Amino acid sequence: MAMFYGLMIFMLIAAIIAVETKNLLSSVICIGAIGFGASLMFLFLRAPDIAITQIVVEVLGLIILIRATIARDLTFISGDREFFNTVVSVVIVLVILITGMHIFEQLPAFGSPVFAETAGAASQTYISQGLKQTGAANIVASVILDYRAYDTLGEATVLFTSIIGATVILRDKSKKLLEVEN
Amino acid sequence: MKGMTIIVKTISSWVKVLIFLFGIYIILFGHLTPGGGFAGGVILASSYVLVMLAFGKEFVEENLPSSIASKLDCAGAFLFAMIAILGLVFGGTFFVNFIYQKYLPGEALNLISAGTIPLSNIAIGLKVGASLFLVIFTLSTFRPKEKE
Amino acid sequence: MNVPLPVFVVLPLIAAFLLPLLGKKYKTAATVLANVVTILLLLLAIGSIGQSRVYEVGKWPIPLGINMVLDGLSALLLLAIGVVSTAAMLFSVRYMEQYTAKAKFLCLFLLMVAGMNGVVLSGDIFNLFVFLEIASIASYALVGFGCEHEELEASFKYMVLGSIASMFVLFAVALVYGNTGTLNMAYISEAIEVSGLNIGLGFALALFIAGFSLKAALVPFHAWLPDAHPSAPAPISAMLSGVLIKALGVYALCRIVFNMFGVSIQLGWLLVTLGILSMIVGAFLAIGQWDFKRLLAYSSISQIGYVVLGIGLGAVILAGDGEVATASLAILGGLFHLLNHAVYKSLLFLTSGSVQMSTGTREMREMGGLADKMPVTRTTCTIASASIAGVPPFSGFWSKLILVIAAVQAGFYWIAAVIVFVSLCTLIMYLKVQRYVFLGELGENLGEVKENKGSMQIAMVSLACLCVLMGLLLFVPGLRENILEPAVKVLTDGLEYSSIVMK
Amino acid sequence: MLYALCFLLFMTGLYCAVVKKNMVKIVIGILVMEYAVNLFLIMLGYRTNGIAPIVGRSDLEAGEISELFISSTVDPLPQALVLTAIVISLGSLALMISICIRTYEKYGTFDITQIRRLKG
Repeated sequence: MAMFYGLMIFMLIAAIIAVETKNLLSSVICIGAIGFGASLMFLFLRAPDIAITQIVVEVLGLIILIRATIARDLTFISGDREFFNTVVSVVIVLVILITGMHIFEQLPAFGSPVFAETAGAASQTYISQGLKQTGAANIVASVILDYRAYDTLGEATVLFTSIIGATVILRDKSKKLLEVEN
Repeated sequence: MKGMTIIVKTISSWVKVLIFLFGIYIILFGHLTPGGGFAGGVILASSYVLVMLAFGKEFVEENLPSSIASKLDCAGAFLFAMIAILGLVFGGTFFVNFIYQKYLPGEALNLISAGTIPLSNIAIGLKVGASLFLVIFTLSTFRPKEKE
Repeated sequence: MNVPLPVFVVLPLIAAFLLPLLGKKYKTAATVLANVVTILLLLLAIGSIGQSRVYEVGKWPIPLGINMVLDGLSALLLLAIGVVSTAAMLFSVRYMEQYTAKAKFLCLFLLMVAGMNGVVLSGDIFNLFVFLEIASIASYALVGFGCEHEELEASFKYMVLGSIASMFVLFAVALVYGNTGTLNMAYISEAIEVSGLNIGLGFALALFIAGFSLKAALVPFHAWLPDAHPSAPAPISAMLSGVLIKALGVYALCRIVFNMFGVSIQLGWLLVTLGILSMIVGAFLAIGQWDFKRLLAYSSISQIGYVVLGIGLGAVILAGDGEVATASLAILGGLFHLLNHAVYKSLLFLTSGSVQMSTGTREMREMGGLADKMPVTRTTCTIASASIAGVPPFSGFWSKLILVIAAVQAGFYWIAAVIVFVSLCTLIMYLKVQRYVFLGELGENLGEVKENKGSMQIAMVSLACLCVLMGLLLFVPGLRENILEPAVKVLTDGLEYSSIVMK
Repeated sequence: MLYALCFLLFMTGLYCAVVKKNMVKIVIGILVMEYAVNLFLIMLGYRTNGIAPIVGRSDLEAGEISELFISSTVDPLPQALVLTAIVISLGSLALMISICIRTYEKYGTFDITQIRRLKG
């Protein structure tokens, strides 16, 4: 348990530094720290698939982010937006935060997942029947590629969409002269 | 950019093969061990990113032009959708795991178990690898035009 | 026609995957393919009217797998998406000639359609989130398609707010899963009925409402819309205003509130408040605009307010043990207005695109006197304006009338007054459009202006015909019973949704 | 308490996204929100002394899955959801950064208070 708290607090501190630091590059590096912390956390939470994916995605994500920050004249844009907007936003965030602190009381305690207590939950079947029904020993693989394969199609499409979108946004010329007909 | 020093180039030409093989392993054994198409695909992409960093963009552009990467991207996505449609054709429903349910019941813990799951992993690995390579390539070759 | 439901999603997806492969060489083939797909989808949507089916993807019984649900409400939205996307696609055949990378445009367009169809048909809450992301990400990229200053700024703003909305929705999905242990909407609604609304679920509901209101651009959350919709290319503006905010915002909101959590009086009043705020603020801001498309965008906020008002009014009456008939009438008004707005707002955006393409500007003060130069655009724009402003024989009048009658029947006279008042504001703003764009003296530098021909004309004229005929939907008996009333019934049935889905 | 810390992380991201005026900072805020939701989902499925949801040969007893495995595996469903969510966040990150870079090229700054052409 202490390990979880330690990691969680480490990530929170990294997040606060990432938010508040003036240097964009250190901010990006802090994001990397959160990502690797999250990856470790996933590993300790017995989710090796997620840990692997998180760590490789983190590496590529950092490359993408650093691409945006280096080779720019980093005129340190610090500080916040207009005073009034900032105050309103901070108040809203605080209100959500304070109301939100109680929402976890009704959840099952950490360490006893909800599916174990719900009769007929899908996860029970995945665990007990997954190997027999799909033939995959990795139950997460059987969920994402068989039981919920339709989600995965959507997910692959999201990636496809954003890649097409990125190439569209970064294309050289966007408009051409329309040849006049008739 | 002509790439980095000879030491980096030599080492990365070896390491890239290892990374690539590791990516393929992760993809193929995705239904048995942790990993799968997404993680493997990202690893495949990162092996090319390594090459790009070490050897420069021109080298990569010669070996894997972005037009081909784009086609691979589409092909991967298309293959995955085809697996869904084959499920409709052979199993009567979209995404039914027709291979496992019809032809290979009971096989477990083998490389060719689990019917369409490894096939889907391969399709996704191809798609993810190609598309992530493509996006990093596009981002790094984008050069802002000179200010007018 | 009993096609399997995933066809609605997989067909545009496969076409989108193939389009970049066709590339530059086969541009005509790509255009034809995209148009064929949208027309096919429209036909399939017409064929699915009046049906009610559940499809279990991958043959896994729920809750193991994901199910797709086609009921009256989904069929209504599918129809709207089909109509608007067909017209916008046809319009873009010629309009998009002024941009590069047309194949990618068509690809993103089809992905957006696939995402919306997926949202509308999904019976699984996480699946709904995934398809919401597809449609949203495609729309972020399409808003920035022009890659000019304004487009990029609008796209960034839209993307930030849209991503925050998506994160809200995802967090709410996580909370719902943590509380109920399932992701299927029917099972969730059953579990909530048993356990009651505890604080975690209440917070999840609040997050859902905030997230979907952001997507629907209801008033406190509307900041992105007046930038994003005008900046997009005209066919995309038509899609965004016509169906995207409805499929991702209003539809999802209805589904969550009515069928998953169940209505309550407070929730109903919340929706009514959001609706009235959107109506008034949107209308006031729209009147002051001089940018043609920006005016239309603000008017969209105002009109989406009508839809939410109707639905919220229905919720208030339903939860307050009022008469179901009155509640049905209010919801009918809202949903009919949704369909109407999809048709005439997309038509208005298409005409604005036509004007912009010919004159090269969106500034209304620089226009004027285009009535003789562009007769088709002018006529279609007048029809749509009359319809949106609620001039009697057109459909917009009937939907507003229904809303007024429902409000009066339920005893909320002030709501009826607000509806009439905003309707007058709408009339003023569209008189302004007519006056400054089409009537008056010919603006400077506009001597060479020509009418746009070909596919753009066909799209505008067919939508205008539809606009005129929409009123029939209410009065021809077979149509109303098959299109509108099943949709209303889905909402008034409320939590019975779960038993219908589970059989 | 762990859940609450997660929520605090989420709100830190939200604060960053709504208050900061550097475009990259806003993107970073959204990323932090994504991490928080992913962590929250995985935490929901955790079991004390649980094991990963992967069947090994030692978990089989005469072809059947052992009771021990069934009673101590963590929830596989949130893991599947998070896998999807991670990839979605990577995709939207790529698109957001593309828009940022292109905007930087046009305006020469990341400061959104200076990127103000749209009004009204």
